[in-house]
Amino acid sequence: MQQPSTDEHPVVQHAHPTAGVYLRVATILVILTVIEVGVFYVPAFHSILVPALLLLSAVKFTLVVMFYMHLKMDSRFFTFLFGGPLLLGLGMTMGLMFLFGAFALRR
Amino acid sequence: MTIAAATHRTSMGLDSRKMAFWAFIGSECLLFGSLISTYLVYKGRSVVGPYPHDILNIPFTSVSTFDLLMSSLMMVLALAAVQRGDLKWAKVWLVATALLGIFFLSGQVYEFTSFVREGLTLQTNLFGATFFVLTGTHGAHVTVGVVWLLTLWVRALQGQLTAANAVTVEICGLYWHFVDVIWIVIFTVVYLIQ
Amino acid sequence: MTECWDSSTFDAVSRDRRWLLPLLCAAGAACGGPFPQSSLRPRSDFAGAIDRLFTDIFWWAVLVFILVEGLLLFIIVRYRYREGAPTPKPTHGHTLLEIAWTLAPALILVFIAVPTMRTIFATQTDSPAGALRVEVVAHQWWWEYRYPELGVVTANELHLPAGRTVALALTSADVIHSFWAPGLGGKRDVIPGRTNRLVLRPDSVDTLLGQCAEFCGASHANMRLRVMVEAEPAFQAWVGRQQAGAASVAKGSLAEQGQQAFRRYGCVGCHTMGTMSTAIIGPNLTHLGSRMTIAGGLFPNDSVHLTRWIADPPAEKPGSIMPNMHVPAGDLAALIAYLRTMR
Amino acid sequence: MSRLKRLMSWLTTTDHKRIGLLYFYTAFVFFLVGGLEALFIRAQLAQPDGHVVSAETFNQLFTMHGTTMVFLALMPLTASFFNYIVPLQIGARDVAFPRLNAFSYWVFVLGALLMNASWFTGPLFHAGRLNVAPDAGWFGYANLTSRQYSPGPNIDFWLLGLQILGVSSLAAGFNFIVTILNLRAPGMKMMRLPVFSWMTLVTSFLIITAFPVITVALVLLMFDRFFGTHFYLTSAGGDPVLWQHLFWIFGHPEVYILILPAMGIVSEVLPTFARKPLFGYTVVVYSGVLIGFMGWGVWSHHMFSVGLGPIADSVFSATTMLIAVPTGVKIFNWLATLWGGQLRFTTAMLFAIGFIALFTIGGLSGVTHASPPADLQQTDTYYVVAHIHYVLFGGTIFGLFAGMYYWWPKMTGRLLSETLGKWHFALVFVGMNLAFFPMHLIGLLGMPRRIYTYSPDLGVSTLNLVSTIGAFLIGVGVLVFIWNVWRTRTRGQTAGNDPWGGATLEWTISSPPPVHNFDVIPTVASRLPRWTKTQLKAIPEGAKLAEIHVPGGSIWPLVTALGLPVLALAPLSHRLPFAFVGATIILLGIFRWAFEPFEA
Ligand code: HEA
Ligand code: HEA
Ligand code: HEC
Ligand code: CUA
Ligand SMILES: [Cu+2]
Repeated sequence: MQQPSTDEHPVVQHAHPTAGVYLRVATILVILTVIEVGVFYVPAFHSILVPALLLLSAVKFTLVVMFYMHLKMDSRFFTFLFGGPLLLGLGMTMGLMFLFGAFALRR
Repeated sequence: MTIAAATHRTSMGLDSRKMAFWAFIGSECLLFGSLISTYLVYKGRSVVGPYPHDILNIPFTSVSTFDLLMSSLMMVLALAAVQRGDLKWAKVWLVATALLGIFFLSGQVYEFTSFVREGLTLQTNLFGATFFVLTGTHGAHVTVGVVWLLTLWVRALQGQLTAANAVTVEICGLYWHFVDVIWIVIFTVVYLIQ
Repeated sequence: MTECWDSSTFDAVSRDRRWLLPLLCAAGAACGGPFPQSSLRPRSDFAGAIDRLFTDIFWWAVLVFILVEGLLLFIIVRYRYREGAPTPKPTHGHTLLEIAWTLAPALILVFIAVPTMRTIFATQTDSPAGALRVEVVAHQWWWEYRYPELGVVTANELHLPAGRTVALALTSADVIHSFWAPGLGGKRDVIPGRTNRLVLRPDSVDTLLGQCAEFCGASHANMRLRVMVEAEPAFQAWVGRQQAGAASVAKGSLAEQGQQAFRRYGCVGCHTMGTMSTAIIGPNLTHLGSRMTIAGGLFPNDSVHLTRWIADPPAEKPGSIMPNMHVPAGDLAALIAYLRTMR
Repeated sequence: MSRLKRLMSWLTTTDHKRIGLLYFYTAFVFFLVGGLEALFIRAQLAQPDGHVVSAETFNQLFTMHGTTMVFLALMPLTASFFNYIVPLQIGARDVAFPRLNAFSYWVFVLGALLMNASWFTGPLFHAGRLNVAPDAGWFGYANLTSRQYSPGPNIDFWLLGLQILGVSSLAAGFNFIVTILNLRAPGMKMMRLPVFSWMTLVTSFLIITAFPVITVALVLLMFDRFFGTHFYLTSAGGDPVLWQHLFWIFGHPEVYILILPAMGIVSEVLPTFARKPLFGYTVVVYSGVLIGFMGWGVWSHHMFSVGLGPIADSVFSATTMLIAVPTGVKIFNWLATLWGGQLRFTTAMLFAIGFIALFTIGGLSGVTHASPPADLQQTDTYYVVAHIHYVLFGGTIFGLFAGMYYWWPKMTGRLLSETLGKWHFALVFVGMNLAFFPMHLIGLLGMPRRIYTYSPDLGVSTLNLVSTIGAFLIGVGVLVFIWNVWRTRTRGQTAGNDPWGGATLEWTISSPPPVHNFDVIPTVASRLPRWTKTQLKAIPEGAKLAEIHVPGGSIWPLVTALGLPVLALAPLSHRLPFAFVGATIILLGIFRWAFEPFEA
């Protein structure tokens, strides 16, 4: 956690990106989605389907969170408030999948 | 560059409502995390069909996904407009966001009913149960978002949305984008990775 | 105090557990008897491994306990408020101390963790070839034991040969239960849809008590079990008796009337009985007479208790799946006579 | 004020202090209810083959005892201190969202009442008996909770009640996170925050992350019971063990939700009565944070007998044992705080010291649980029951009693009697050890938990009798406390601002504090503002005090909260209209709330 500051502070609004940035992000998101669906349909990709899709959706996820939800410009503390539980949730999912034998590590 | 808003002073210089809302979103991460975990843990354990590859309609859902992405774009544009004090465009973007949300929901209603017609219900198998509860919870969130957006839109029509209370729109936006982000995950995990 | 302890009591608490005796006495619990369900009386390799591990951990815990509570008592006495004493020096911390009391417990935990891991892997092995296989099926609220290689099916009383490794395969017919005979070792949950395993070797001839340890509904408290660990010949003899067909009933006897009643009242709908019926809702009654107890080890297997049981099972055992069949007294007597001949 | 007006002022209050008191009294009543249930349990078990209650009633008693103590007594009791004390400690006028705070309280009361209604509503369900309370244990393992094996309304009450209570806890969690982070007085850096407030913060984080998981677990159960799904049923490939994982992913953080606030209280009380600052403040705070974080990675230690395989057993065993390290660090820092002090044995201090002594025992039995092979003999026996009561009663309840004696004068303006207090302590301390220590032996000698009857053959009859006597002794001790509280209303010594010479901000203001808490928000220059020379900045002479806004009350939190139990009536009674009525109430409440002019 970032060390929160000492004194009272006026509430500040961090500047938000311009409409141009928003549009560019939207374009990238759409392209990525098209790629995702494309990867799904092209048989050549089937061996790397899962990692590729996970990577693509992680990128989309990050883009929306960083730009549309302004985490990139907003207080780092919000990143902690969101990222902390997100990581806990991710850990929980991995743990459960392991326990239910999804990674076939279990004897 | 920062714009000082003339509201309350707080210890961290952050708006309390916004902070609470980020904490709420953090909490929601675990709600959806648990639902997605359940889906994944039960994947491939259904003893009778229909199975995901029998029934999921990728082209259709891709359109829904595109629709939600566009609604997120409308949402940020709405926020930008409110922050500029541009009430006219704020109204347009807000109602556009809500309409795209409604469109998504209609898509989901159509999807659910066609699945039921093809023999996939909550009770059919584990796939049905996990699928409907996960996407249904997401749909419920979208519904709440639509109501919220329409409320803001009415406020805008009444001329009550100003740059000073833009944070109310911003928080609604956070919610809306979060719901979108969850859909990004669901689209990948449920629809594309079968 | 001392007269409470006869030698069997003393024996019941295992050798390296003698230190518990004064504790038990002090707690006023002395006269309780020989603790037939004690987890401190290992009777198998599995239970022995657990016992040794627990003893180790116990002494580490005693050490920490004495340290902390001793320190606390010392401080309470030494630093109690005294009239006119100066205000204490404010101390805010001490880095070296902090490191010390982080590392010391961590070290103790290593001494606990290493034997723990060893025991985990040693006690969760695959069953060796030649092990006696027994399938344990838990029901609300009784135990079914099947010996697939021997063709034996019995209930509530598990017979095992001493000195031979057994592999228990545990499943449930309804809700989650937990198989626990402390003398044999730790418990293992019995879960519908899963097959759990316990591999162990009983090491002495004894009768051990146990019971279901996972809450499983109204009569969870009444889901008891018994393990008869017998010498190999005795075990073989028991197997021989179980493998024999159902006893025949003499023509015109009360038992024969009972046999007809058994069919008439629909008992055959739930119970296996020789070749007469193969239903599996309730315990196999073919050799009921050879068992010491009935109804999940709850009652001794005698005419009195059998009569009460069949007259009104739910009254004897809350929630019992076996309903009250409203058998009139005459038929009841016949049924008992019949069941008593089924040895 | 007319009586009606006075009632309305309580129903609409948004003052954190009044809400704190409401929480306290309500939760204490539920503590008595839970205690009474425990006494019935003990009466039944006083001798083998007991006949005080029936098997069915016994199963309801221990289920409701555990559920009540955890969710309706201990959590809301800690919440009462969060409410009353935290804003005072951090120098705030109220919590960040006063109406949300009122909402949390009302949701809690209504959820609690709904769940306890099950004791009397059997006839409404044609159950053939009066009591249809939940009866599958406080962690309600599937598939015993399925419609097939629990056809009655018992489990419905449990799952709907818990679902509602979750809403209350979550709302409070968000509120206190923001309050503590954002409403601190000037100069109150995070590392100057009193430890109790720190632990409140950590607890709140645990709440907002752990509760969603049980929410989902309960939703799935709800679908299984009401809509015929098979999440926890083997018949369609589902697995009842999934419930266990989801429950304990929540359940283990939950036990730290219960202990961390008590640890915070102890960290306030010990320094005050030792006349020494807390030893190793930073370390104590960070180990609290670490305990909260590590609590997320240990859940399967409740499932060692499930048969998860040696790898999972080993991993969860190791993570569990690790938690003993930061916990030990706390214990040793408390001891070092006392070392070299001038210990004044007030009742609050006695309970805090009792906490150290008893919690250590509970922690050590926890470590014996953490070793999977050893735990196979202990799990689901009275040995576990001993563990949980040493940590929950010896730990949390002792910490809470310490807090009550410590802050009672602040909350009511009057000091509780020290003489009665010492009686209370002595009775509870002796009773608690008599009641719970023998349980270690009872368990090791082979008595499982959750059994309504046991055979005299087990040889644990005498030990059980001793335990029962101890339980009733605790009861006498609690009665002494009640008497103490009662007589203090009128006969208690008045407290003044600061009866103990405490170091933190709450002792700078009058007892009980004025509605707005602080005439001037203090500027803090030290971790122990009242003990250091560079104290609070004095109020400049003749400074013009800024106008203080005191928010008015609001009825809408109560109205919104009311919608939830009404909504729950729909599945409970299988009557859909309740759902519409409930939803309408909630929507109405939210909209009125959102558009109500309100000054926070
Ligand atoms: C206040 C609540 C609370 C707390 C704080 C704890 C703390 C701990 N608990 Fe406990 N626990 C419960 C409440 C709590 N527990 C409940 C309610 C259940 C039962 C639920 C049910 O089944 O109904 C349970 C059950 C439970 C189990 C499952 C038992 C079973 O069902 O078989 C286990 C297993 O590992 C466990 C372990 C621990 C450990 C290792 C700690 C540790 O955090 C303890 C750490 C503390 C110390 C160790 C003492 C101080 C340390 C020192 C002085 C340093 C030196 C020490 C050493 C080197 C050892 N607990
Ligand atoms: C959370 C805290 C907590 C607290 C404080 C307690 C307090 C007590 N608990 Fe319990 N207990 C649990 C949590 C707690 N418990 C849990 C989680 C379980 C597991 C449940 C399960 O298995 O599902 C459990 C289980 C449990 C069992 C095991 C039941 C079983 O497995 O069958 C027993 C048995 O003795 C017991 C006893 C007691 C006793 C004697 C007290 C005493 O300390 C109580 C003291 C309080 C009083 C005595 C109140 C005083 C009241 C009066 C004097 C009367 C008041 C009058 C009116 C109301 C008008 N508890
Ligand atoms: C609906 C099924 C059902 C019917 C019909 C039924 N039983 Fe049972 N019976 C059971 C079950 C289940 C048990 C195990 C109960 C328990 O221990 O909880 C049982 C147990 C018993 C036992 C004790 C066996 C043991 O080893 O513990 C006897 C004896 C018995 N039944 C006899 C009868 C007779 C005689 C009849 C007919 C008059 C009968 N049963 C009819 C289901 C049934
Ligand atoms: Cu079977 Cu408890
Ligand atoms: Cu735990």
